[in-house]
Amino acid sequence: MSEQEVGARRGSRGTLVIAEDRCKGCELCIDACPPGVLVMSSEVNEMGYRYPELTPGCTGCTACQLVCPDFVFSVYRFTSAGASGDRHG
Amino acid sequence: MSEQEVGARRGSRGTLVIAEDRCKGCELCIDACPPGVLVMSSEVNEMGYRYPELTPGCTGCTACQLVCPDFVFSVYRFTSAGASGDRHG
Amino acid sequence: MERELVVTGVGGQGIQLLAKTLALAATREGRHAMLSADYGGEMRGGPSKASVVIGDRPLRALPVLASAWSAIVAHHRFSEPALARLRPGGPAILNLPLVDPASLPAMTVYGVDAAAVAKSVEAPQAIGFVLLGAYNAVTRLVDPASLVAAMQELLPPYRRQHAAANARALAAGAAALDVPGADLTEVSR
Amino acid sequence: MERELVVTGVGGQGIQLLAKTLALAATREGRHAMLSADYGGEMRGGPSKASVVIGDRPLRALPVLASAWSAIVAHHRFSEPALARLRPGGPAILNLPLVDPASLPAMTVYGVDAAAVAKSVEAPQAIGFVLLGAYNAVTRLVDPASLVAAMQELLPPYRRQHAAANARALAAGAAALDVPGADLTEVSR
Amino acid sequence: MTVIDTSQPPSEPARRVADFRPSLLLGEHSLCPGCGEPVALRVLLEVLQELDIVQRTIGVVGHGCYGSFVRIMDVDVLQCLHGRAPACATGIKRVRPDCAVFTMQGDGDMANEGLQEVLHAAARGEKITCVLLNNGVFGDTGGQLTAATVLGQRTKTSLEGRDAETHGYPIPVADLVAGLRGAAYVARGAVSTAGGVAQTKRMLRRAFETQLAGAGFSLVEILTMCPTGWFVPAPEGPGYLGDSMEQAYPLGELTTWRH
Amino acid sequence: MTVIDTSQPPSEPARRVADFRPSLLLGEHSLCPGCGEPVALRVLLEVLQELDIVQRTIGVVGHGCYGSFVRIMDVDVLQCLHGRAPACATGIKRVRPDCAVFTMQGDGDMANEGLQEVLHAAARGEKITCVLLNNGVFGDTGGQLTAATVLGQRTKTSLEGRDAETHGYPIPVADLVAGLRGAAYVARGAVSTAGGVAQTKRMLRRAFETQLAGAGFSLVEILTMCPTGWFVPAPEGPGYLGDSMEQAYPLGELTTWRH
Amino acid sequence: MTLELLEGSEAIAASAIAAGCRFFAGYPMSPFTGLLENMSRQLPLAGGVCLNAESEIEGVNMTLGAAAAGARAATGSCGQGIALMQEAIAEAALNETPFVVFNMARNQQDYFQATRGGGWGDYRTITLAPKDVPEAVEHVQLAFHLADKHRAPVIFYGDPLLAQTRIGVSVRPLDFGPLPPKDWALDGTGGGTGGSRQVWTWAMGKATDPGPGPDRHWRAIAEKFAAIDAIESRSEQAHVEDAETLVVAFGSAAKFVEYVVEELRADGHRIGWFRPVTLWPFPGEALAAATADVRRVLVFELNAGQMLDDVRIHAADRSAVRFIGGVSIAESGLAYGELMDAPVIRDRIRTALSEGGRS
Amino acid sequence: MTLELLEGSEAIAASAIAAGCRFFAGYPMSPFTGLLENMSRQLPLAGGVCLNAESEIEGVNMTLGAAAAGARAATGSCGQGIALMQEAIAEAALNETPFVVFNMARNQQDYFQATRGGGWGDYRTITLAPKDVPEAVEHVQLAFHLADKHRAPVIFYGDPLLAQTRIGVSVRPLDFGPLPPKDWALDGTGGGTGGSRQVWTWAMGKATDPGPGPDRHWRAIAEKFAAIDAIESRSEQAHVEDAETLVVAFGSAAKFVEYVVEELRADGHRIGWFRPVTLWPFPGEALAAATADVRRVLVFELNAGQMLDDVRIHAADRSAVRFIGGVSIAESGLAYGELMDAPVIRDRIRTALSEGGRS
Ligand SMILES: Cc1ncc(C[n+]2csc(CCOP(=O)(O)OP(=O)(O)O)c2C)c(N)n1
Ligand SMILES: Cc1ncc(C[n+]2csc(CCOP(=O)(O)OP(=O)(O)O)c2C)c(N)n1
Ligand code: SF4
Ligand code: SF4
Ligand code: SF4
Ligand code: SF4
Ligand code: SF4
Ligand code: SF4
Ligand SMILES: [Mg+2]
Ligand SMILES: [Mg+2]
Repeated sequence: MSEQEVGARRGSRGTLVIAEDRCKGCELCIDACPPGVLVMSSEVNEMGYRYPELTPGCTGCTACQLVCPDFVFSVYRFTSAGASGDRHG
Repeated sequence: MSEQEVGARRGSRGTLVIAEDRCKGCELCIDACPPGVLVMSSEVNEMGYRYPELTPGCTGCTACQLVCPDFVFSVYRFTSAGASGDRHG
Repeated sequence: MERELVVTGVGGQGIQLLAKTLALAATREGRHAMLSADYGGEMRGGPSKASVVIGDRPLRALPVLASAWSAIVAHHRFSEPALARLRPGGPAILNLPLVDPASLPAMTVYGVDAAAVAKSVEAPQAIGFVLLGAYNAVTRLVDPASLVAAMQELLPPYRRQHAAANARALAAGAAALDVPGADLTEVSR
Repeated sequence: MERELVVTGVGGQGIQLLAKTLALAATREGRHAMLSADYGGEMRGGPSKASVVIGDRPLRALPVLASAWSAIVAHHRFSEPALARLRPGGPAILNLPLVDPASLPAMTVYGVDAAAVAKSVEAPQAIGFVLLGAYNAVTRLVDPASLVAAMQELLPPYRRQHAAANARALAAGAAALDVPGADLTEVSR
Repeated sequence: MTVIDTSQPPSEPARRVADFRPSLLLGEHSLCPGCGEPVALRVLLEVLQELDIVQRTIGVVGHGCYGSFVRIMDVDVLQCLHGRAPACATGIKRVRPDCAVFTMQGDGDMANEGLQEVLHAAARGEKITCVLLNNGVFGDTGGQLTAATVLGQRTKTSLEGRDAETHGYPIPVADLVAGLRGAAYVARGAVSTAGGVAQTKRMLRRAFETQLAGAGFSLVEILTMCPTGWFVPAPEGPGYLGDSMEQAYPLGELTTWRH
Repeated sequence: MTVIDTSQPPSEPARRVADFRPSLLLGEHSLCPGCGEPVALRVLLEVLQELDIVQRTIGVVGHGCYGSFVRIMDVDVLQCLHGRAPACATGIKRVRPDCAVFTMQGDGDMANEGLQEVLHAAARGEKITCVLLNNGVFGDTGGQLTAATVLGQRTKTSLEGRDAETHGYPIPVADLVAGLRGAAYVARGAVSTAGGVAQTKRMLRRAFETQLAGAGFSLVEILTMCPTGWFVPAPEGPGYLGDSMEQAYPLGELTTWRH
Repeated sequence: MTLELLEGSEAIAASAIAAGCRFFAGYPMSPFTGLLENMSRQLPLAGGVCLNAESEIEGVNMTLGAAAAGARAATGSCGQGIALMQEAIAEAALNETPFVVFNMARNQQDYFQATRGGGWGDYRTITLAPKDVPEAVEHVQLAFHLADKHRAPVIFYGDPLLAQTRIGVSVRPLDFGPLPPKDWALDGTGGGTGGSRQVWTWAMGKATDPGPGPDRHWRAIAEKFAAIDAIESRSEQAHVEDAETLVVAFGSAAKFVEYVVEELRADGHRIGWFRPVTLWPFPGEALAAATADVRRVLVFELNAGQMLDDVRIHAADRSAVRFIGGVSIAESGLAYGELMDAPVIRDRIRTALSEGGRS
Repeated sequence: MTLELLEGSEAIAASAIAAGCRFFAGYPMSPFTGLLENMSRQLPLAGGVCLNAESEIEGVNMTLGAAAAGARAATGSCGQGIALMQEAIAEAALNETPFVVFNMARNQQDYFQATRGGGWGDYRTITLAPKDVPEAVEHVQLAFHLADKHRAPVIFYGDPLLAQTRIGVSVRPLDFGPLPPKDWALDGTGGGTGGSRQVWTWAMGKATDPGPGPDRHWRAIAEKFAAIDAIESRSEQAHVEDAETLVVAFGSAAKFVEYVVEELRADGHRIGWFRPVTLWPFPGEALAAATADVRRVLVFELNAGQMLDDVRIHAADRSAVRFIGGVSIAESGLAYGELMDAPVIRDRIRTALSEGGRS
């Protein structure tokens, strides 16, 4: 685990892979994220759309993935956090 | 009032005109008549159908006219019978 | 040789069943038969017509007959167009007294009081079969036994009980021919 | 004389509105104008093309132009078919740096960094109007005031607030012609 | 048995309380003995007369045995395509809003071919009155299964009786329509009994009143006997209707609108 | 603001709990930003996979924006005429009773052009699963009023908003279908919230289970966002759906069938 | 060969089943109703499905679905009902779904409807028009064969005489030769393989395996129909060698014409007849050849002159063409009127003979 | 005359309203949608009613109802949508209800659909095919006029170029002369008079006043259409006098052909063009005259060869007829493909010129 990763990990029970090139910038994920850890980028992707970026605090709840119309997210839940962290199973 | 008419009138609060040539012999009127005073003829009409004939006891209730699909009946209620006889208004 | 029959009457006289019986009897004998029915969407009392063609080879006749050899006239109403197509000389069975023999062209005419004959053998509904029995007795188009078999085959299950009466009617119609008199009269004009 | 303009770009660049503005301006001046739009059912980023024909008499031109005198090229993507139809010698306005001047046939080519010009007059969404302003300054097809009036007429009520910015963009596009340099460059090949 | 002379009106004082047929009928119909449809026609025409709207009424008639009523009803009529009466009536009503516009359709016409038309018209709250003559068969084509044929019913295309597994369940049109907000008056009557006929007439009257008040769409479904299509003798029609159709399609008002 | 690197799966121990998209998707769709239809597609395909019926499933897709899914779903598909999917599906199911057959239709497809088809299929108890993507507009043709457009909604053909007097009332398709006896499972979900998506998926699963058990017809109506047709910015789509459509079309199961 | 006395509708149903038809969906309409009733009775006994479609549109689309799933399937109706099916018939022609449409027409007024569609787009429908019940029995099976051979809907054009005439016939399966496999049919097994199947008029294919798209696909379809046109036309003729006058007629009317022509020949007239057996493809070359040396081409059809267009296009000399048919309907509206009658036809032909022709 | 810059759909809507159209019912389908949207905006302002019909079938039947009640009424769609309307269009032709059907077609593949119906029975539909928006504005009003003049539905055949091109036009009411009164229209006042009105395809009349019935009525309708055929065909042509080659095209394609032919004449070719303005009645006599002295008749249409049939029927010498059109569709399926383009057409004509013709 790199240092940056550790920093990112802090307070996060899960994380994402964001296929940002597929994003069409609808922002549905932003409102859908319960802890509010997604923010729209200031850059645009190839199609000219802004896309979400992940800040710390992801719970791995999959809400973003559920609502995203463009299949942008994979969601991971850390297994090393211990059972207690995994409340949303 | 002829003698025959008086006989017919006996016990009748109403009477009919039956356009028997229009009858198609379905017998719906027979079952529909509450006092059961209609009977099917033994003769047939021009179209070859038996038709209803009236026997004494008509109340002028119009049930036969209501159910007849071939518009065979006109119904009359005697006015001289007094108000009490006219229960089905 | 093709033999054409036209049957004309009104709804309820059993015209269609009569024609079907004859055509089926011929078919069961291995012959070629064609039956054209012509009945309006009308109910009882409306026109009912049929034509039957029987032959020993595939038929040339059209489903609307250009002319016909023979006739069964069960009722005078609506019969005119059919009668106009009869070829002179052929046999015609008339239902007396409903039909006036004078209405026909120069046919060999046989009258039968089908209602009376039917009643006499306790088959009052089987007027059509009486006429068919008479017709076949005159024309000998099919074996009388074939007629009975075809009639039985055509009865739907819930009408099987009528088979015996119908058979009596067929026979009585045919028998009427052997007894000259009121029941069957050859009328020549 | 009929003057044809083809405009080619991608969805979201204001291609259709630009073309409509020019055609309406000409119409309001009492001239004959025709506008053909060609955009797929696609969303943002898909091809967007339009052609405008202006003349003083009823037009001969077809809705699918056989050839065109002038062009506005807002984006290089999907532009090839339109450019292939340009008649050499006519004026072409290119949106720099997106469009490569080498992609055009032997036209009189003017480049303008429409995004920068638009930003500079605080009308960042009005890239299309910058290009139109420049085009009209070169071709003088219509009175610049007609363009402003047409632009205003075309704005739906809920977009009225953009009128001033769009007008600035039209003027800035035109003005860029008076200031030779990076913003508007005549590129000869 | 005394048989009363009924060839003439009585000579002694009497009041005529019911007439052969409404004056709006121009001739005889040719429907089968015991058919329920002419009864529905009669009460419909009586209602038009009683509401005094005869000279501003336009009827739209579909395809079925009742289709031949076009020849005998003295009302302006469009004979329309099978199933399409509610759409045609909509066009008429929209350009002649002061007219009373009604349709006359069978179950084949309304529950099969034109289910969509009537539901859409109802949802639109179209100010027309649709009359469904439901006998549970295509009478006119000889008695085949319709979408309203009740379970167990034998028809020419369900010889063993309608079986839910093969043929599905019957559609209660009035109930479906009553589920739509645009429907202001929906009722189901039957012409199998004298009381049913009287009730059906009241329903038709209310349906037209609803239309005239501009309250929305109205439908009266009328269960009618089709002894021919049901393969039962005419006198048994009403009993058969009560035992089969009325069980599947309860009578009464489903949606009512009040002034 | 710390931005986490999300270009790669995490290197520390983690379990993938949700994937980009089901493996049955063959490529990208071209629907608008914020459209709800692709979400419905995803959960539908996931259900097919989870029920392990992918290789015996046949889809019938109608006309609407979702029509283009035909190009990206790795399922045997008949692209059918506008509105006719339930009829086509019926034909398929009757000759391939072992297949799972579903339709995918929009509100324009199902509530307008093909209202009759779905109701008849439901009444017949046809063992198919119909999926209605209800966004209350004809999305594909640019946003006109459908029979499911809610009151007050502005569309290109109801610029002042849907007004009951002129345009009538919206049709609640699931409720209509639930009124038919042949319908064994009827539910209405929405893809405007994560919870709604999860619930919708469960509904789809039950619908297919109903079909596989041979219990009868099943329908899942799914409310989907159409920001383009609604003329609202994409991020406001879910809120708009909740405030307008969900009020007219309450979510939940309307008919359930139990083993 | 034992003959069964079957009503046309009954014989057609039996023949369809003998051809392997296992799905039928129809909606009553005279004179098609009899076929529907017979199918609803006979098809389940053969292990097939006959649905009481709730409307013609549902019927044809059910049939399209069943056929797309690989079954031999059919529907039918007449007149208005066929009109309602046009959208789906065109669709099937363009997405290449084979089935048979039994148009048990009320008369001959629907020639354009059958041969020029009225659906949409560039498509044609092979249309078989038998002249009597025995030929109908054969055509039914040929119709299914041609549908599968060309992956296209085929119309069987009957009429009340075909539907309602009872005649001794024998119905057995006929073999018209091998057919291509239905590997395109939807059976569900394509799912998840990356090569899932698709039946689609626009033929755009899958993202991973793009199809031709509408432009190329529809051009290919147009070429397919041109090819069918070249090989599938059928006709029958007699006495063409020495005929001065040729009478052209189709369906039942052709049977009547044949009958009358034979009579006229017996009377010494140099007359022949020509019958398009397929209405589309119209046997244009055969007609051109048959009319090369005649003075008169008489067209007899029970309508206002529809096949007449095709005769004019193909007759060797169109100035020789005369129309001797006409609209003729029974009072019920459900059957032919008095023009479908040998004596009437004979009169019309005789009148035409007396009027001369090209020299 | 001030010009307004109007999109075709907008201009057509304005012209329909100027013609007195007061009822419109339509269902979206590209490229017809624009007309529907414009009507829904403009018609209420003119006191008319525009309904969002729930389907094409409902739309056309609503329109039939409104027209039967005496209103000037119209509907429209394209391709599949028009296919669905065929039953009702035929019905209207046979029960004599006048209205206009705006077929804003996606291409020219629906010529048969328009001219040969596909509805049912013997009926024809007057079909106007304008070549551009200004002519369309005129045709819209002519369509309503002809509908009322002949009590028959009239088809306006447009396309995406007509629907979506914006051009300066002026829309004013046009006067095509007096029309018969609509005394047959249903307004309810006939009720109870013994002379109530009836609109009925079978025309059986009332028991007290029998109508002709289907046999006589349909024959009368066939005669009416024959009469329309004789008087209402319209065509346009140029350079026929000295042409060796005549190019026949309709609608937008004719505008392209005209453009190309002028170019070729400028290059010295002896070439002319002929345009059927009415697709039905097809201007057959005019075409026969125009082709009397030409060596080649080239038919250009964006389909697999549909008008071709009519050209073959009427060209002076059918062996001179060559088809140079073809199916050509945009990838979207919603518009023309690359064949609708002057350079491509020029190439095709040039190739044909080099191939000779009849001598
Ligand atoms: C499009 C179309 N399909 C079929 C028919 C044939 N047809 C005539 S009446 C009728 C059905 C009548 O059934 P229903 O509406 O229930 O009336 P009923 O005869 O039972 O009173 C049918 C199917 C038709 N006229 N038009
Ligand atoms: C018969 C017919 N009429 C009209 C159309 C045009 N059309 C294509 S998609 C569509 C509607 C789509 O609406 P909906 O089903 O609600 O799907 P959405 O686009 O909203 O997802 C229509 C009317 C058509 N294809 N076929
Ligand atoms: S929901 Fe998906 S498409 Fe929309 S902004 Fe978020 S990641 Fe992008
Ligand atoms: S998984 Fe849940 S917590 Fe994590 S980013 Fe997505 S919505 Fe937010
Ligand atoms: S109800 Fe009428 S038709 Fe029937 S038997 Fe009685 S009188 Fe005759
Ligand atoms: S009026 Fe009443 S009582 Fe008299 S005969 Fe008729 S039904 Fe019977
Ligand atoms: S078939 Fe039935 S509905 Fe038709 S007239 Fe006879 S009884 Fe009445
Ligand atoms: S128009 Fe609406 S339904 Fe269609 S893709 Fe866009 S958002 Fe989705
Ligand atoms: Mg019925
Ligand atoms: Mg929608």
